[in-house]
Amino acid sequence: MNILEIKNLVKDFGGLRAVDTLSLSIEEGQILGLIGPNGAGKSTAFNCIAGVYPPTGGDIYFAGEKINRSKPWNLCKKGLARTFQIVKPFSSKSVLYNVMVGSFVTTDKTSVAKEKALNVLRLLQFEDKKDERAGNLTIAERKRLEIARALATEPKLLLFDEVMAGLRPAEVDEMVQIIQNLRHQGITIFVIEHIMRAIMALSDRIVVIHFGKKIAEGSPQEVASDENVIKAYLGDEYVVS
Amino acid sequence: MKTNFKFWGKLIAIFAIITFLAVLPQSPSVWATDNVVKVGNIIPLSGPSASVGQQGKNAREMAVEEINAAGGIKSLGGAKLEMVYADSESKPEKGVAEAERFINTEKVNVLTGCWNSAVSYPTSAVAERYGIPFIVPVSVADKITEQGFKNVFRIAAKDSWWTRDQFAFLKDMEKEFNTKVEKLAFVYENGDWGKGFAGQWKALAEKGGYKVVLDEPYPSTSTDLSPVVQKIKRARPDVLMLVSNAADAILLTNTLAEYKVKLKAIIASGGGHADPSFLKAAGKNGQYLFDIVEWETDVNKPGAKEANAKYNAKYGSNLTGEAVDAYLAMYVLKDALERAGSLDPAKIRQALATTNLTGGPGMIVGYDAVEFDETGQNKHAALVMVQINDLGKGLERITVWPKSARRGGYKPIFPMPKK
Amino acid sequence: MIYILEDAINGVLMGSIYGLTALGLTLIFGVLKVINFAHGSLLMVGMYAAYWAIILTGVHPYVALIIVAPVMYLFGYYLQDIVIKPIFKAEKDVREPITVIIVTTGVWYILDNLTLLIFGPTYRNIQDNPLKGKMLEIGEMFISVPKLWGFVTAVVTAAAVYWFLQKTRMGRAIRATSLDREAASLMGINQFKVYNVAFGIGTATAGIAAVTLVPFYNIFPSVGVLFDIKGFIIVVLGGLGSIGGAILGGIIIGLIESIAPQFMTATWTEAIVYGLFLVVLFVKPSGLFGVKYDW
Amino acid sequence: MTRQNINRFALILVGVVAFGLPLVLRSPTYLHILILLYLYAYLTSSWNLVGGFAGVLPLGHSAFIGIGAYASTILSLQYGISPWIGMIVGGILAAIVGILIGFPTFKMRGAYFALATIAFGEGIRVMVENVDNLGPLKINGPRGLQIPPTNIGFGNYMFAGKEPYYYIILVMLLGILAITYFISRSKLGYYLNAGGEEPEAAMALGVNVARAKLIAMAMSSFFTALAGTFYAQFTLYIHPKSVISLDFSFEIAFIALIGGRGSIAGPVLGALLLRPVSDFSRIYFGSTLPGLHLIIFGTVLILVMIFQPRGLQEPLTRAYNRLLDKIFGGTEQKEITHEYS
Repeated sequence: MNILEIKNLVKDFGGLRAVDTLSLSIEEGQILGLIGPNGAGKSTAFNCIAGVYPPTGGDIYFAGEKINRSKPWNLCKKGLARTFQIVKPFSSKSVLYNVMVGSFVTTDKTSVAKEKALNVLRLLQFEDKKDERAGNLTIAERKRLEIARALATEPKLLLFDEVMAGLRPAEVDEMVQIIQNLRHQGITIFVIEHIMRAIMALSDRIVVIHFGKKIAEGSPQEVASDENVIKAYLGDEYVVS
Repeated sequence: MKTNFKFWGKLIAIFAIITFLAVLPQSPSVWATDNVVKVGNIIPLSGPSASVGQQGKNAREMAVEEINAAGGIKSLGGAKLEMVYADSESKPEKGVAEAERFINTEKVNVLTGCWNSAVSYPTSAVAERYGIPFIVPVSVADKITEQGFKNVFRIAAKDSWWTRDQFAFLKDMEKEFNTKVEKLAFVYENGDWGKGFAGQWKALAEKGGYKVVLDEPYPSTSTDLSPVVQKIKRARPDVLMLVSNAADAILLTNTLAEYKVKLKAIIASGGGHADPSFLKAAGKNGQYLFDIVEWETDVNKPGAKEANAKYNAKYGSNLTGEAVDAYLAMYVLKDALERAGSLDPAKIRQALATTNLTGGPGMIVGYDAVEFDETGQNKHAALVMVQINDLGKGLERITVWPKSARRGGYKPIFPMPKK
Repeated sequence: MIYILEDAINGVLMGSIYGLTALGLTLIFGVLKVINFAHGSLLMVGMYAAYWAIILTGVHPYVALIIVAPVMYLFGYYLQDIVIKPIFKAEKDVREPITVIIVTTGVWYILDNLTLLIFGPTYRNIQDNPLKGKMLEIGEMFISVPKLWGFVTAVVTAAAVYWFLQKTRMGRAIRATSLDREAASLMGINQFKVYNVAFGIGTATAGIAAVTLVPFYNIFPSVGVLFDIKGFIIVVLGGLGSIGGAILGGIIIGLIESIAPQFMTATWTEAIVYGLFLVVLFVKPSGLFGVKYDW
Repeated sequence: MTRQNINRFALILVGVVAFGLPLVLRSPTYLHILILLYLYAYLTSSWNLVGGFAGVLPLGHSAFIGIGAYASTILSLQYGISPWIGMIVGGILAAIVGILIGFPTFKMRGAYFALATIAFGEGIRVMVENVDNLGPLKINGPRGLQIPPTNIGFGNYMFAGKEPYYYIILVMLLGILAITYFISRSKLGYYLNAGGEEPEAAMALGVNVARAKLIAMAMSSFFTALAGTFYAQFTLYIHPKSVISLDFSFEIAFIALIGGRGSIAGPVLGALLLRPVSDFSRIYFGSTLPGLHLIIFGTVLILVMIFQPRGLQEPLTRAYNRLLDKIFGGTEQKEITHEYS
């Protein structure tokens, strides 16, 4: 069953078309990677799915339900969680506080929320930092906090928006490990990533978009050898980071 | 779950400090001796009414210096009057707080104040509750003495008398100069004071058979009054009646002159028009304006000229009606204390209630006696009308009404000549 | 009809002066991202400066600009440097530090009451000045000459500030800082120096506005408060940060104040102004003219 | 005795002192000052529900004081309804107005929100000043309403002495502190803090930020209005310029900011510092050097903001902890500040 299905998604900003008739779907339990050169419309597509922008055209289905104009908080309650490319921690609060905000989605009780948050932190091996002020964390830790918060909402589908950008290679490996663990928990993951090495290792399937349009789809190997993709990245002199 | 108790810890510190602060000043802050009568004065010393508050303070100071220099209160063994002042900032709650403090902490024997009617109401209620006599030199709203209080004594006239006299004056002028006045315009600050006057004007105008062509409140915080002046001009009234605070009185007068508004007369209601700044800041534009006041420097009373000269030398401006009321209030108090011969508030109250002051240095007002009716209102308080004019020595305020009080040889200018 | 025209002219003239009083507010907001609650007090200080400059030297009120504008510039420059800068340093990771609002309010209390202590509560104006009470009479119509001067000054000042921001090196630095504080400081612009200058210019325009008011207005310690809230409303109507918008916003307020009282009591115009203000905030928070920054 | 115990013990002590104070403190003046202090602490705590938690700067809260004061006063003067009931009516009315005004304003950012609330407060004042009668209700425009001090009795919310007022406002203050305490540890508190700090992130985590803020606004305006009734019954006179004034709104916000907004103790601390500064400087300098007390007030504001931009509760907490460290040799683990402190 497809947990997420996008049909002919269009998003215009003024006269500019950021996403152009994009269709894709994710099966439950899969990891789907979305790649494309800078400005290809990846984040815009993400934001449409997460309810930040209303789509100009097309339909989005989540677990069979149409969610075109749902608000972000309602989507979150339905089981769709996301992280932000530019991390947005609640800086003045502790790590545990940050995560508890997420775990309140499934409970109204503070004590329960706290238990759940601690479980998530344990899962991410982040428990030792639970009392640290979020504003004092390193970049890698903040990325991990983003994931922890999203995870605390007990999602069925997680949208990861460049959770590895800015990390050192060792940290990237660690993050790949974390994401794979999550998949073993049964969570479906949709990930935007710039770091090719990571996304190739992670994804079951990869969708490539360019100027808002899908130009390729398939297994990592298929995509890597696709002519259009190579052209999009290299031919147009885009640098792969 | 381990609760965070730090918050509670903080609370402790807080309440500890409260206790400390509250208990600390319990020790007597002033050395109360038997030979002192403490007078608490609540007046606006900062904020929008600071100017008038300062005059009231000056006048009180002058009177008290005189009284003390002359041997204080003889029936109390030469007790001196000791003044304490508080700034109300023109805010009722501050006035109430200060009254409480004066009565309970400073242990004052008498209270005076508060100029702003809005401050005087709730403050007089405090005085009433504690049974402390409360002398109101000036706060015009009728209801201050109509609350059924036993301890409130007002020296100045109340607003229904002010408006009554303004209309009586107008009628007399019409007769004296054989000029018909038909159309009136009322323009007043949108506050307790202005609204109170306007309400009574309306009734009086109806009774007097005048036509009201404009009834316009304006916010006293206006930065531009030319729209209001335009309205006056277009309504073509014969006589314009005003209630204004200082800044707007000046602005209004200047703007009226700029737009060459033709009027037979302008009748103002003291306040801003009586402020010492007014003559200086309005200058020639204020000429021929009529104003109602309780007192004027040219009043024909022994001691008045000397008192004014002394005041002017001391504080750099002439005595105003408000200041004279404050000055007189101190002498009324002195008289009552002499007769009471005691600091017991009930005795002082009793003495005040039976006041019949007809002479002495304080009686520089235009009327002949101070005597309070059962509401605490000074029965004899009377008002005079003055005209601003230049008799060759610069602009001055000249008493013109009632005719008996008119400055010798002066003939009022009515209607106003075209400038 | 002639009445409406007359009122409209007065509204435009007075409104442009309101706009001029708010010009510094909008400039300071544009750069520092802070509402300066002390702006009315700065206007008041400017009025006292102008008053004394004119009284002591006996010059034409507008000649006093030569003294008042630079003095006010320095006053604003050092006020920002000494009092406000430390807060920015303490709160450098906050985008729009609310604490600065409190500090400017503190400055407002101090300036107003210091003036009360020094000069007393007296109301002053300048009796012998060539502009006082001058009116242009065109048929039945009256137009105030000092307000006309104020109008011209407002337009010239706004244009001059605009030119300064567009054409000078410092002006460009100010613009860069207002668009992106971090980027500007990366490019070697001293953020705090820019703040000082912007605050100085904002204060100088308050001084210029003070000079336009002095020929026909009263001077007293709490006069600034009367213009304070008006200023807030004007800058929001015109778009916070927009220089042309400040003048236009001022004119709108001036027109309402001038025309509306002919149809209702003057006290209701205040209500209309607040109503319009709230509507604009709700419907079009970027201001009536939709330009966030026009410089 | 452990540190927790001493905190608990001290808390009880504070309670005993607060409730016992009127028995020791015979001077009504100081009771009066304390009542006003508690009133401001209460108002600021109510304000804090929006201004502290939700991360915005409302500067028009005196409008709600006005709504509460006018509602209960009109009902009791004209219809003889007990102010206790009027107080609830006023509170509900204020909550409705709060929601109506919050609906559009919460979309705004920082400066705009502050300006919008100023305009709202001033707008309400202008309306009240311009209206003498609202239908059958006598508002009396700028002249205000006076409550005759004749019907003394609990049911009439009117007392001869200060002590009953003292206990009423003390209970109200403790009530709002307890409510703040529980909210801060509840889902709503977490949601408000999150939404105030990073609205986008909060929304993605399932927080309906606007709704949370509206709930907070409704509560804040409700509780603020209750204090309006208290104010009216305490001073027995209300008029637009004193009840619905910008000064009032500003002072509430300043107390919170000086004390430390978004904290439970902050408003109390702020009131404790600023009220005496303003009261005592007015008492000692108000008559000799007019305006000096406001200069002092302004200077205190500036100094606190420069040296403690987060408010005074942070350094005081630290000092308190250090004191306890000294007493207990610092053996116990440092308290953790992840919770709402």
